[in-house]
Amino acid sequence: MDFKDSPEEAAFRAEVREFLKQELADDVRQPDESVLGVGTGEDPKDMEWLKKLATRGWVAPAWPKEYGGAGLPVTLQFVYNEEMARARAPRPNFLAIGLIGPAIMVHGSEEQKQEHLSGILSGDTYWAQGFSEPGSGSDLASLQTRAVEDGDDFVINGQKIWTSGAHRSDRMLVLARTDPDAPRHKGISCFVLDMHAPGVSVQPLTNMADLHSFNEVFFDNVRVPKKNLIGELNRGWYTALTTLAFERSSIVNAISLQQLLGEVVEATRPYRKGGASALVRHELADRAIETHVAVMLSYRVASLQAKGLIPIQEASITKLYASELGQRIARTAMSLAGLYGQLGPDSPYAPLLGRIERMYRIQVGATLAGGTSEIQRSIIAQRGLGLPRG
Amino acid sequence: MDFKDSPEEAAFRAEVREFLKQELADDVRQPDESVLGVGTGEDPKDMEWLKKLATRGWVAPAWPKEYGGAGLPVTLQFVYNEEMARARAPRPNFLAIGLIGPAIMVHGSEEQKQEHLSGILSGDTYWAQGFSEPGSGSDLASLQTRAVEDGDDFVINGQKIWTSGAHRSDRMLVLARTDPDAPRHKGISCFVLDMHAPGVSVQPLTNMADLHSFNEVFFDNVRVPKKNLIGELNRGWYTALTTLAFERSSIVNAISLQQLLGEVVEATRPYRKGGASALVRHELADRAIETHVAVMLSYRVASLQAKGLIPIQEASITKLYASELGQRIARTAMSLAGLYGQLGPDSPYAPLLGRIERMYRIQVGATLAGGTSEIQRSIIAQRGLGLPRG
Amino acid sequence: MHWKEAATNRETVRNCRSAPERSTGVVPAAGVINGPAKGKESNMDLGLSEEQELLKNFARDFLEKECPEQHVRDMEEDEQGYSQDLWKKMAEQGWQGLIVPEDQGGSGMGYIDFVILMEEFGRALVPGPFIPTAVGGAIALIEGGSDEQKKQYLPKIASGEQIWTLAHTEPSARFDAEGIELEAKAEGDGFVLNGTKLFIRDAHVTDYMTVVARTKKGKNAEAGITLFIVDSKSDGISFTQLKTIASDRQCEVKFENVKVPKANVIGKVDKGWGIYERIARKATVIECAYLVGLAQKDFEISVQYAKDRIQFGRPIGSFQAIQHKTADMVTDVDGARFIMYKAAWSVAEDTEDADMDVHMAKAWCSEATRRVVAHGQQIHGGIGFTKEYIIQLFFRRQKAGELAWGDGDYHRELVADALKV
Amino acid sequence: MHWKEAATNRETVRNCRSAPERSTGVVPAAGVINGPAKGKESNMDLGLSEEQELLKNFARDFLEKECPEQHVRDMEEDEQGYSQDLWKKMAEQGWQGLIVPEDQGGSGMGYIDFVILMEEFGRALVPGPFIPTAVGGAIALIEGGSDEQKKQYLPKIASGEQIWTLAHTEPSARFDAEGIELEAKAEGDGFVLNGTKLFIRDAHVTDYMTVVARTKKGKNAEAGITLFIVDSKSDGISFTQLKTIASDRQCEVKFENVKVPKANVIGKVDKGWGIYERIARKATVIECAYLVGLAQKDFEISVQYAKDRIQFGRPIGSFQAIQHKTADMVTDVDGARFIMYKAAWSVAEDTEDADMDVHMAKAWCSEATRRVVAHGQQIHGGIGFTKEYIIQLFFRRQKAGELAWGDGDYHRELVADALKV
Repeated sequence: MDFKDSPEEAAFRAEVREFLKQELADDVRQPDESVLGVGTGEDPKDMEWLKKLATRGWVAPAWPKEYGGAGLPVTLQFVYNEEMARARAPRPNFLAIGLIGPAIMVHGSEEQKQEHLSGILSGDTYWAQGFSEPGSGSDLASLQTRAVEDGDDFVINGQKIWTSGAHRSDRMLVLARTDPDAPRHKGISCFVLDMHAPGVSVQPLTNMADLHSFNEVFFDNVRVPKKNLIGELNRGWYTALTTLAFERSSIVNAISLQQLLGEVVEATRPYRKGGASALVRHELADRAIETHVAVMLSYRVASLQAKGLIPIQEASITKLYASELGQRIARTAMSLAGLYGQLGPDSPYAPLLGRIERMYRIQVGATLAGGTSEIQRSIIAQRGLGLPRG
Repeated sequence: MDFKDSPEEAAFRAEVREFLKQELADDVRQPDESVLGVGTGEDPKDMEWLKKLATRGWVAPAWPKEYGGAGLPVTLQFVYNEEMARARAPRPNFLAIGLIGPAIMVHGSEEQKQEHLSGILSGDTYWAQGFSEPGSGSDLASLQTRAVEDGDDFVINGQKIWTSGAHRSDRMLVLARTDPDAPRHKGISCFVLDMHAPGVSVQPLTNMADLHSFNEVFFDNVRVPKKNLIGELNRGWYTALTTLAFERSSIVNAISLQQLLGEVVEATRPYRKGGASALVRHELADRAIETHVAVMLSYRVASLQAKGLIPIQEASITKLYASELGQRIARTAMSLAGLYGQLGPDSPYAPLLGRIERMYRIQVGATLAGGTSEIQRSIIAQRGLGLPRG
Repeated sequence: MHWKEAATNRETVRNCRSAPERSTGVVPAAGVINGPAKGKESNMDLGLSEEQELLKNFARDFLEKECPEQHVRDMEEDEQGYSQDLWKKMAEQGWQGLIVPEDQGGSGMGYIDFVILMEEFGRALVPGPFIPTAVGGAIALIEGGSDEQKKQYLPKIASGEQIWTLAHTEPSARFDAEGIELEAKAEGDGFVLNGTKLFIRDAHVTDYMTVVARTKKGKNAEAGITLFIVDSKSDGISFTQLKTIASDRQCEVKFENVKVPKANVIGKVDKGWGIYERIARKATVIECAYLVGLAQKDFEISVQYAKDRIQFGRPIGSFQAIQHKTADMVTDVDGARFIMYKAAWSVAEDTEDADMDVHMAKAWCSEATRRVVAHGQQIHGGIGFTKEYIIQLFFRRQKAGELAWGDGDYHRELVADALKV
Repeated sequence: MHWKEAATNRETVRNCRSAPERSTGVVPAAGVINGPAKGKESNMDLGLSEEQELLKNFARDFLEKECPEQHVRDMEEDEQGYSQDLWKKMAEQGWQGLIVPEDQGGSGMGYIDFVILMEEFGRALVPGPFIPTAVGGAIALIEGGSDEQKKQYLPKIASGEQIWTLAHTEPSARFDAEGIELEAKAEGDGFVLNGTKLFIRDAHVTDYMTVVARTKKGKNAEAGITLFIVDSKSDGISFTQLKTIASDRQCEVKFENVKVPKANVIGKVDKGWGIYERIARKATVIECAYLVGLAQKDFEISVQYAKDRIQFGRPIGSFQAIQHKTADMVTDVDGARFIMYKAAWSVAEDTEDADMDVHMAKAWCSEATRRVVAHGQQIHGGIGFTKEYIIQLFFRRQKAGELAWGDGDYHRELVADALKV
């Protein structure tokens, strides 16, 4: 048991910090009220930032060097992620770097790796992930989008939803049903789809925080060359599992929460109600303690990974805890701000210029995205604790 | 909408109060830390109290006059229950008066009514309810106790558990399976069983608050005459439902909670931590508000009953809410008493002479007895809101 | 057609059952154990009278037609934040004058009746200055206005000609007397007002405001408060709309040397706080009622969604996790309704418990309804997180209601005071 | 057989997985994305060392055998509250001397090792004066004792010859310096003690007590506290056992003109508070560890019961309501374990954050473990409510641990202080 950096980790941490201090301009930093927040990639500043990271080989710190990554061991990745989160550095093309690229490395052919990975590293190709459908949310395996063989291609028809960043993506990792007669998990395949291909249309969705972060994507006879099949035919469900597992393990959430709470403590100072000081003190103390727990749970995930173990229920626990904590922090912030809490972005009277109000809305999504809290609890109970399915 | 007594109700309330003031000695009052608490009937004082109630015809205020009850309309029953609870008057033979007697009135023959009801009113026969079994708790319909026809009798074999007061009962309303081949709800019958009959043995169970309130009851070839079958053969499940419905609708709980909270507020005054006054104030205020809600939910049940409606989900809501609130009150009391909270009954240092500690243990049972909170929530969702069974 | 004449096509259910759709059938009495008191209505009655049921059902039908989701959305974008058309239709029903005495042009109905109507307003998320007009206009004048003032203003409020609001809170965001700093200085035949009011609902569309101002400073903050009827078009008044989570219309209202004639004082100079408190407690219960209606509808939509949405080959409402959430929702909604009813009744009857009941009701409704809308979002999953779907409208408005007239912490503190803990 | 020589038959799992039975198999690394740092152990490590795993596994096996449920129940009824036989067997393992330096007859292991052992004690609900002896004896002397005192007492503590406790709390039930009122007056060659200590664990069976007393009154409560080694058999000392929810042995200890020689002062006169604080923070984390072990076992029993208990034709653990409770339980247990580990580490390393980490750990463990045991009871239903069944032993003892060394509110207040909110 050890909670301090090794000399190597400390040196690397100092290096990352120095780099961030030198290179990360204040106007590039991300707002932190959203723990859903990943860089949008639309902002040219985000692109410049990607180039800066590239100079150090830090676009994809987790990737092996042979694929152009930094080849960092898990512990240094953790340090990197922690420092990036602390500095609120944007993480553009996060899906491609964190989830899709690794899935291609695990399941893709040599040609596919050659074709797709370098574009991710350079920032030339932006990616979306086409998994969920209107009828297939928690129950992803019920997806209905069809891919039918036709000569050298598959022809894809159907609809995806909740696809973050689809409106600006060049490629999508898409799940489609290739054998409708097989058991539900065994007739799904995974493809790389060109978002500029004929038949692809993207419909923006505005979320309840007035942000456009999701889209609906429609496929009308979209042709995907067979070489774009990732992994084996009808085994796409297992490819998808690889990327989903990544979604639930991150220190970034915990650090964001820590930072957010720090800001809330400061920004709401003027709005605290004098008469209820012990209440406010204890409510903030509770959030601080819970944030500390969230950090510890993230450390645990990293600690397992560093031992070469794959956290499953542990990642679910961490995600579940952090997402529900995010909502509690938002509620606390709202409560401390009193009537001012309800004021929206850019209102001159609003604390944190409306970020509390925005956060309060955005956090609604935290317990839904990447698997609802209900799904997480069931994963923990069934996969982690071995309780039987209902 | 009206929350005040009608002149008739006010007059009756005054009458009950005056009676209680005159007749209820302090040493007969029940401790109120237990909302599970019903009179034990073992205490000779409880028996004397029953006789006193009998002088006014108030042993069974809800029963029709033809059966020896007071024939009170629902609204006056409510007033009666409210005042009895406020005075912490014991309710000996509560199961017989509140649940079993009414079930016999609804489902029993004229002879059965003649035979059984008067003994309840006079206090000569004490009753237990033999429903739950070791393997059949929440899933009552899976019960395994068998009753087999043999000449003029049924012969009963099996085991019951959680039978309150079985050790001092003369009779038991017992559920037993009479047709093992029928669907589970349709092969159960309901009998009156003589607890003094050969083959009945009672094993006391001590609960985690060190009280003997439950028993295990074993039946070894116990003969029950056929005339003791209540209702139709194999329709006993529906007889049972009648009595279960009664269990969930009571103002008594809410009033007990109100009283208990009042005592907690007073008794913990010396133990309150000076530094956290706003916390303590708000915690007590919360419990007071919640208790007020519990009272309102009970009023609602009474209000429906007064209109001739049967509360089902409304009774479950009331039971669920009051039982979970009881646990919160116990926790609050514990929290206010600090280190002193852990001291058990009769310790000279203990607040309320250990009743806080006792209450903290007893309240564990509140969300289990009479249907667990999980069962209540499922009843509310399925029977009340029409959600489909899982 | 006026609601009193309306033959509603809804089944009249004079009860207080707990259900997602309240017009479900009546369960017959068992009949053996004593049923309802024969021939008499008990006073322990949490249900509505026939007339109240009629009002409620008519209002529900009316608002479903006149204030559908699209109207609520349109008003979010509308500069005024309300529709004059709907305003007039409500006036035709006599709603603006519901609690105005008949001799002042109103219907002369009771406060409880109004609260029942407000529950339906919450259900339909009715936007606009209806409640501000009732609180800052009708209730303020009924509680404290002179006969002259009543005669002058109430008929025009009842007819829908005038829009009012109550201008009470300031940048201090407090609800107690110490929060009132806007200065009213006696000068000549009247007063001159200087200061800022903040979070004032719909002030920008009002004809008049009831302004809570300070006419005297001193140790006792309650002494020295005066209520003024202020013409919203007076020189020196400026309005700035705030952007809020509920997309309602709350304003900053600045007063710079605003002249108000002496005749416009409600009650007596320096003695306004008592009147304000009576207005505030009525307004607080109205806010609770709006929250109850809002939460009830959020709950109903969520239960329906749980029945309709299929995942893993079955309605999600068949999963225990969802079922138990809905059970908690109905418990919260029912609890909120009855604690609110009790407060409304106590205020209407002016009982000893009235203040306590109001504080308990607002503390509880503020938080119970927040739990309800949070569950509503979670049950809906992704679809509920979209702007396009209806449920988020309830989530956002709940917060405004939670904060208005003091949140849970504020009222809990007052409950603790009353408990003398 | 000493634990260091024991070849445990448990698979050694050097990780920190979350599972009801922690010796489940190891999942192999994916291998493509960079796995563990080759050849080096990272310092970001929440797992145990090999030696710690050995200690933990041995302790588990030992306590399952030597301190089974029946032993715990027997000690509830036992006048002394502990078994001399078990005490001796633990001494043979060197546990009383685990943190005593080797030159004083101990094993010279670290504080973290001791905390890991305490987690196992919690799991087995070990009753008796082991922890009081460690806190009031070994830790007190290591933190503040003179070389003389260490030489005199530590070897006998390590060997199991002496039983100690810390006598700190009084009828004021406070954990701060203001709570210390027991008077120690200088007189001749020593001090005379008068006053009452309350909630003192196992005092009735001790040989010595470390008594926290007041030698000087003044504005600054912390100045004027002195720690004394007091022979429990001294004239003027009387013990009364209290009846507690945990059925542990807490005592009232009365001091009437008890004479203590000057040589028995730990540290310096009037300067004892700093030493006390260092003892207290170690004791607090030990209490957390006990709670973590207790909650882990409660959780494991409950999960097993959920798998075994059949209702409605299926294990109750297949119902979502039960599944989700177990998910919340493991989250709470894991959170408690790691926040406790962090505090233990910070105390062992004496980092800047140590006090804060301890307050956070105790605030959280106090309440998280309470949630766990409450869920444990609810999962068990009626059977869990009986005295005969094991689970209630955990429920009752959790409360003692929650209260000891300050409950959630107490430590949260200190966290708030440190946050400067």
